[in-house]
Amino acid sequence: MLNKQGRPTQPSSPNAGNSDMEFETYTGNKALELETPLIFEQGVAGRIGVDMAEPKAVKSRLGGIERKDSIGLPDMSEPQVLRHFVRLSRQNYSIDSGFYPLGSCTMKHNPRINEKVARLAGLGDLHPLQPVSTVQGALELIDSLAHWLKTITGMPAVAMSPAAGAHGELCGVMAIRAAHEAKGQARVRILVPESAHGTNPATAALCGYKVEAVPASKNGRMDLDAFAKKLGPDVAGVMLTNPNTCGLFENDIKKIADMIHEIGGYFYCDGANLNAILGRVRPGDLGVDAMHINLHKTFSTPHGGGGPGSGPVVLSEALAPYAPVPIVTHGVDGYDLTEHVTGDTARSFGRMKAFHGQMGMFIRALAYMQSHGADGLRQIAEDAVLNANYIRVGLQDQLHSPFKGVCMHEALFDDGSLKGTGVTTLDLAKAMIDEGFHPMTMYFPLVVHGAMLIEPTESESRQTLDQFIGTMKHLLAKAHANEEDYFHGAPYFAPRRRLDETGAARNPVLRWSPPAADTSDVDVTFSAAS
Amino acid sequence: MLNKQGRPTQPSSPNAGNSDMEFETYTGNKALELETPLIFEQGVAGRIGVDMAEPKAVKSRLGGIERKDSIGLPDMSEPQVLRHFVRLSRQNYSIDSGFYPLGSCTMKHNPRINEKVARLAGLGDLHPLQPVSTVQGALELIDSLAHWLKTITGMPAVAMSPAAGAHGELCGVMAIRAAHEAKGQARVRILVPESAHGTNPATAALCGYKVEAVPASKNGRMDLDAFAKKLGPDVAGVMLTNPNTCGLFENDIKKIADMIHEIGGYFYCDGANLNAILGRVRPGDLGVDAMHINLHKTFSTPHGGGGPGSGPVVLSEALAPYAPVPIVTHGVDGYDLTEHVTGDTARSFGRMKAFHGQMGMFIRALAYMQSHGADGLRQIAEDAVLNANYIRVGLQDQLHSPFKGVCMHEALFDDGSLKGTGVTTLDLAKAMIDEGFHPMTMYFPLVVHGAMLIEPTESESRQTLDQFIGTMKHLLAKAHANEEDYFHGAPYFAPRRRLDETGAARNPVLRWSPPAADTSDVDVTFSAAS
Amino acid sequence: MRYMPHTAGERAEMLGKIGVGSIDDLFADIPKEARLDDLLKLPLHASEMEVEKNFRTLASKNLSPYSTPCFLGAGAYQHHIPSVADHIIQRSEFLTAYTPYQPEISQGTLQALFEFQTQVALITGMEVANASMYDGATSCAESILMACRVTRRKKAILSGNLHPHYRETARTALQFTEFSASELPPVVEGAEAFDEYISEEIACVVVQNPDFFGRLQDLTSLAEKCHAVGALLVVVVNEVVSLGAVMSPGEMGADIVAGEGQSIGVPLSFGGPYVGLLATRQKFVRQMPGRLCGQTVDQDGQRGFVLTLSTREQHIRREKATSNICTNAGLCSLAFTIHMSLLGEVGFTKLAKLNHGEAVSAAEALEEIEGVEVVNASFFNEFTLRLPKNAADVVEKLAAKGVLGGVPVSRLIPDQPELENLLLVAVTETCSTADLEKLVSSLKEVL
Amino acid sequence: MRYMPHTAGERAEMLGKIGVGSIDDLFADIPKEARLDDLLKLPLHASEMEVEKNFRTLASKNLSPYSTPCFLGAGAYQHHIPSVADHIIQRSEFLTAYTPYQPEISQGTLQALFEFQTQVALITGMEVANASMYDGATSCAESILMACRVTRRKKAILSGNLHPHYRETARTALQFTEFSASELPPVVEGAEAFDEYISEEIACVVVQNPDFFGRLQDLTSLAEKCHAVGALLVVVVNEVVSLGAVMSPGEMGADIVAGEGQSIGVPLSFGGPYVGLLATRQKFVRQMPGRLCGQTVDQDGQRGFVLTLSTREQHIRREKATSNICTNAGLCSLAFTIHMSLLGEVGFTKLAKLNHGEAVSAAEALEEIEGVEVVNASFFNEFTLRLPKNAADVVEKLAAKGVLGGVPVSRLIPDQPELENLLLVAVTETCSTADLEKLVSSLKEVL
Ligand SMILES: Cc1ncc(COP(=O)(O)O)c(C=O)c1O
Ligand SMILES: Cc1ncc(COP(=O)(O)O)c(C=O)c1O
Repeated sequence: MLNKQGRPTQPSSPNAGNSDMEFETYTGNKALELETPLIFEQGVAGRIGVDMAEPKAVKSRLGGIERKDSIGLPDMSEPQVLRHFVRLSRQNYSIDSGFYPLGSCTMKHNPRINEKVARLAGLGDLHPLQPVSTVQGALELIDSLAHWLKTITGMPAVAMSPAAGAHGELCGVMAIRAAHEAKGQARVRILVPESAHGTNPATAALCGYKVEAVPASKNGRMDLDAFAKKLGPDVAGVMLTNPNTCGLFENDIKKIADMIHEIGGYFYCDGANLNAILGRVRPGDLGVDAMHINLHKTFSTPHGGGGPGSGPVVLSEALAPYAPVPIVTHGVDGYDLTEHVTGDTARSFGRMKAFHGQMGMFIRALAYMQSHGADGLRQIAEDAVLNANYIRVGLQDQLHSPFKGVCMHEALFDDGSLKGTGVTTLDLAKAMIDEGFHPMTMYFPLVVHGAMLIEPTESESRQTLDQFIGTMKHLLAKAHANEEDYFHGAPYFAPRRRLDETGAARNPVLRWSPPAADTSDVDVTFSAAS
Repeated sequence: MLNKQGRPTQPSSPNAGNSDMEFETYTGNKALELETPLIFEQGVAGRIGVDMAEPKAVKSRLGGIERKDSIGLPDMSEPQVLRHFVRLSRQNYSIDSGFYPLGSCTMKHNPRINEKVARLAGLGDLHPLQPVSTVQGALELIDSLAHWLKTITGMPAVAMSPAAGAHGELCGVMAIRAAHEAKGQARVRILVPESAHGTNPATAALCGYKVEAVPASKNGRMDLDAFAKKLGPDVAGVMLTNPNTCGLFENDIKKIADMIHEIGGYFYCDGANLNAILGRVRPGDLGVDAMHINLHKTFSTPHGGGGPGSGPVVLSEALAPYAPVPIVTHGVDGYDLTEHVTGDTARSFGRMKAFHGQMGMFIRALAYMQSHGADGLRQIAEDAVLNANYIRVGLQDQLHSPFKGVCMHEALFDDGSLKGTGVTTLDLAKAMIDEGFHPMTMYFPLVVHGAMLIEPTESESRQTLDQFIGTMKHLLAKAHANEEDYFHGAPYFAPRRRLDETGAARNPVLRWSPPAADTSDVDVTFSAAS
Repeated sequence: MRYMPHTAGERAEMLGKIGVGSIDDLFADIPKEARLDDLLKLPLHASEMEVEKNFRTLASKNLSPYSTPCFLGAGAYQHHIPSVADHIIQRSEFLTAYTPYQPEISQGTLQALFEFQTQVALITGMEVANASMYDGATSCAESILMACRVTRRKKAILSGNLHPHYRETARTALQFTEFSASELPPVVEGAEAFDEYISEEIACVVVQNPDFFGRLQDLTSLAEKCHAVGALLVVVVNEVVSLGAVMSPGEMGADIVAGEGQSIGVPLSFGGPYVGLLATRQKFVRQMPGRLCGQTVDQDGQRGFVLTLSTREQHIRREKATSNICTNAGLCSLAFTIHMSLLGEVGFTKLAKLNHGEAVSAAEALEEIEGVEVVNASFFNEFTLRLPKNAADVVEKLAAKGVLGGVPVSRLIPDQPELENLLLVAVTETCSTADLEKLVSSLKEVL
Repeated sequence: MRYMPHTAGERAEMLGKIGVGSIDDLFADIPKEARLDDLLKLPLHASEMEVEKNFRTLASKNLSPYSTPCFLGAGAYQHHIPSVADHIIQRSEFLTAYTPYQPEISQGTLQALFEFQTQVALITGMEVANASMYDGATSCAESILMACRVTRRKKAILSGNLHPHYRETARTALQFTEFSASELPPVVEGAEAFDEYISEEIACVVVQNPDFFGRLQDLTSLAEKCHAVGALLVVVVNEVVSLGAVMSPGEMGADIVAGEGQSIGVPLSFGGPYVGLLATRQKFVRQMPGRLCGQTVDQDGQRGFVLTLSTREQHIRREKATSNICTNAGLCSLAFTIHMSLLGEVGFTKLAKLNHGEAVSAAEALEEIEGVEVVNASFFNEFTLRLPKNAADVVEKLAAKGVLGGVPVSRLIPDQPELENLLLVAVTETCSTADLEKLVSSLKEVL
């Protein structure tokens, strides 16, 4: 609904507008919007934030390389540090505070019970190199998560160690290359749709492959004919995202699988969008040879402002032998770990990181799966797709869809309907910020102009979707009412207005330096604060 | 420092000020400032936020009073509830986010380790009626907290069960009355300084005493002559706060103790301000007979938006026999609990609440004490007093102090320096809100006009104090520059402008009622939100 | 010390600005002879690591009911607390905020209080509720004082089956006032004889439902009898989950409801802090103790909330206040509100059914045991067993087997031979089938 | 299901609005033959209470290093994590935020990243650092690829005393690229012979300090040798606490530092998630992998932070990107930043001294044992013991006694008889005197 009273949500004043100075605050704070300087601007030498015992007086055995000069870290007390980071946190948007419809990112509810169990003594505090006899519960946990993942995807094997989706891609494509090499084949090309996420081509390149882009068809799927034309004996495989980054299910996927298998290639499926099909279809039934699963998307391990994630990779019989170590096995007296490339793992392509994988994420993902169960997992897919289509239909008269018909978990629009308004996809996004929404994914996928990719996820209520749709309609009407200046100025209420990203890249200031050395134009208004 | 660029901290716009509508948002949200309706406006019948097993099908043994009609609670999912309360929390100020100089409240740093240990299995989950053989650690904990409290105050006994300061006052004054009655004396009056906190007279009244107010002297202490005049054989005791609510140490305190003892009365000391004297002087050495300790002030158990607290009461030999049950004792095989008034506790005046006291607060307070130790406790008093005097001196040219000279843990000013500006203590406080500070305690104590009671506590850094002083100077200059309209309109940036408290009291709406029934003027703009 | 920011250098500079030579000059008002020169005889400051170790050691000396079958109740109940509730109450803005006296920057706490008051009013079937009291026992005592003020009468009648701690707390609170209470004796079987006591002198009758022994009763006629003589009926509820399954006190005619809210969102924590509920009729609101949150609008016409009707309270009314309470159970009431929001109508009523179902099947299993008898005909999730032996001894023996089997009535009502074999057994959703089997088998062994 | 808000009624209404008859219509694109009609063969949804129980059961099957003497290291170290760090990373706004691509509402994450980058640059003695990699091993592998890009050369030299997992990770990462690495054999005593390998073909030499066996070395001359032939020196640090006590890699001439940051703020968590550090010289920044946060100003001229130089990254550069990394170790880097902020200069250097002191006295106590020898002359908080018996067997026997006595070298470098009796022993501030005594006595018993 519209704010009936037509109240200004800007601060009004006895004599509003007649002077900016009216509203200046001395501190630069605005009530609950509190600034905090860099820690390096807050330290006072000699303060301490951690008490500890006095070091024993021993004869140094540091081999004569004792540190002589000081490091330059600021000294702060515990309350200062706590307040600093609490203030910083308040400058962030989050899924806990609002709707976060970032297409392809699956920003869904992060249950707190998962955080709690990840911190249980006996789980969160285990050392990775304890004797296996002392970590049977941990190995059982990994094994049972593997079972859930294999059952959900219908695949026979899974490599648990990859640290994120892109790392999982590396794992899958390395397995593909290892398999070809085992057959003595040196294939050089990998086919990747234009709509693919940047990690796909980047991964293929890291495996020494030449990347060939396959265009999209008018209906937003991979162009089959173009694909067929590019196939050949030197093609190692295809990396296809399904549902794809246009939010559409690749309905020819089985044919695609057959075609790539026919020429002896492998089918890598980017599983970032697995959320849309949980319990409705298993990639294993579609001819997939390898697929990473972003536990931090589909299985809700918190994104943490950029990570950490976890990207287990399910593998077909053909690729399973090449999986990286370590591997959890069932030994005679309980679970065991194979940590080296020998014997049964002789064909393994190697090791992807130190230790056994992202255990902290495994715990959360398994708790999430147990909470949902077979019934809940299927409901996830259904509600995620239901919500996306609800938005698609709710906005179809205002926003232009490049591709018609039903979508899966995310609704894709282009900027066609903004033509002539002087308002861009970016402008619209910045205005959404003031309305209390996180913007949708923008300008991705690259195959549509000014893309807006909206993924609501199953976590959101109908009321939230209705408010979002209403807001978008309101803003689009505003855009068509020649209020483009409003959009160019947005956001107005965020902790910062639009930032100079060009300047940041032209003259990169990537760290704080002592004022003397610091040449950049820094606002030190608040350096006395908190 | 002053915001050099002279930047408006209000949102500026391409054509600022020429229209309020410019800045209206559709949702009523302002970027990170997110509204959330009442839960009762968000529920949809049939949603669930807690999964549980299916109830067993049994023959009801509810004695024929099964609930028939529905309750009217809203149904919500877990993510909705989480987001609702996260949004609400963001509308609060807190000690973690900024300076909270509330005189008499001792808003200091609340360490997180205290929260952690309070939740340890084996502490936070104990049932109060487990056999004592299964809670030896809990009883040891209470006993050791008692030891710290007695050592710090120099008193021989302590009653642990009172739930807060006022409850502790009740405990102390009841002990006083019980002691008098044991002597067959029916004394009827209790003397309380005018500057006392409201709980003091209210407590005395609950014990059936007539309260007589003693005026303050010109130097902010209790007027000794007036006190002497009121003394008599029917006086049960005096309730004196020390350091007092003007932030001053009652330097005649020993004389006062002697005078009250002379007439056979007892000395109740309100210990709310104990923070100022930790390790510097022990109330037991000043003639005190009873004193409550607000663990949620001096020993930093979080105030929690209003509670819970804990108010153990230290007692002199004279009053100790009248202490309430339960009492932790040292039995033959370990610790024991005396829960009833019998035998050794025959003279106990009774029981103040169910079970044994605020264990959750005991844990936090003891952790806080152990973290500080004897050295840290004394440092608390010294830094708290240092900070208060730093503010007193820092503002002495701008704000009028009713009483001259050194203060203890809090600096008291009156509104003398605001005379003629049209700006009141309240106006000044509301302007501080926009600057990112929580206002000081206002209009208390009652003995000075337009009181401003500023208690910085030992937790605050010098930078924070300097920023606070600078801000106050800036605002006072503004007040003297005839900008009273600005002050009357403040706050401008808070989640709400000034609220109509008169209206709230005249037509009390103390609960949500279904819209039909709801006659009050409610803004339902956001009832579709989140 | 990690909690205090000043360095020695800063302290010296600040003393200089203040214009004194040393920190001692700031403590000059303290009588010389009382000043402490040396440190207190206590340990020196400890690192976080040491402190955590100390408390782990203390915890290890207790038997955690979480990790062992637990059937303890008698006014404090083990329930599962959703992780969201504990997470939210640890949010800085809730945990470390003061009482919301500055409403412009306290709407979070205030709106939550308004929601709490509404939830309490709804489940108790009353018109209004306050923002919390210390606990159920103090809420009960305050209710009696309130009833006396409302009726301008001086005498209260306390049911013999009111929780003993509540009776003692009321007795203690009343002893020095102009008011008094006559206490009926406990009645394990059969009805209490209130009638003879109910008269025009009576301010209120205080009765608990379910009562101390777990029994449920329809209080409608008792309410009518009270009202007939102008007295109020005060109903005490210390297992609020029961309100999801049984008629609310309001429905039965209660004028004041005093409750213990611990079961919803608040950990057992060895007995505190808990959250006292107090609900009543709108017309009595000005005689209510404790804080009240009310709805209003701000300068821009936006809905907002404030603490209101404070002319009842000590900081305004001083000795004439309705109570001396100041700090209450704020954060516990927030935990209650969050847990109750998660439950909602569906969850709260289901939780109640679940508890009753578990309790009934437990009662059936225990009745099977030779010589064991369930005393009360009706109950919610707690009932009284008559054992062939001294209940306190039995409980000790069970504890030795790692079972917290119940609360012996004698722990709360000592020195009454006829009650010595009675055991209170509470069964909530946290008790598994295995827990029950362990109780049954252990009980058989020790009897 | 508690996590999903829709009711059956809402679902039906929404389908109506969408204009389809049933949910199945929205999945029509799935090939018929592949559609699942039945539920997956997995358990049904579980309550929070059940889930918590399940994980407590799993946890009970492990031996928690927290509750037992633990001397395990070898790339992951037990340190005390201040409660503030774990509290802050659980703040909704940090925990549940995405990568800060919208800087106006992500300044919290961005400023913290800028502080992280600065802290890492300072402790490593380098000019710039990125916003984190997955872990130390992947950071090491990325450093080699980066060195090859910077030098336009194809060959790297890996020290034999580089952590075996790091070597294997690098080997794996390089195997399908145009680059390669020659690996030197482990050298338990004496210096490694790098000279013969260093030539104009070499892109970089990769060396760890302290090395896998715990030994510390001055790398200055090695750096000079590398620079003399236009090669880079990559220094790996997997116990960052050591940087509080010893010369920084930068001081010794390192060009790239690849580190594991777990020791600061990140729990052991059975090996992950951890936080990879990557620092280098400003001039190499455009060849760096991973995200970078930079300082800028907003439209009003206020300082602010943004992700920058993204033309290096996959989402812009695709197959030409410096790396394929996207999601990194965000929250772990925040924990690192908080813990490091609490430590500061005073605390970080003191913590390092404390660790070294504990380790030295432990070494002295262990050397006393008949037949036990400390192999390496220099070390920080971890050293290698030569035992008279197979180290893996000894460790098992110690575990049986409830002591996690160390990591047998053979666990990471198998099938090398001459290494079979070597045991890595790490000693941090978490090891008490009692812990050490228990290790010494137990070791005596099992040897
Ligand atoms: C379609 C797609 N593929 C791959 C990735 C990379 O996954 P990660 O960020 O976990 O490395 C993403 C993540 O944004 C994605 O959306
Ligand atoms: C001087 C003084 N006395 C007594 C009290 C009452 O303490 P409590 O709020 O813990 O009941 C307070 C608290 O504000 C106070 O400041």
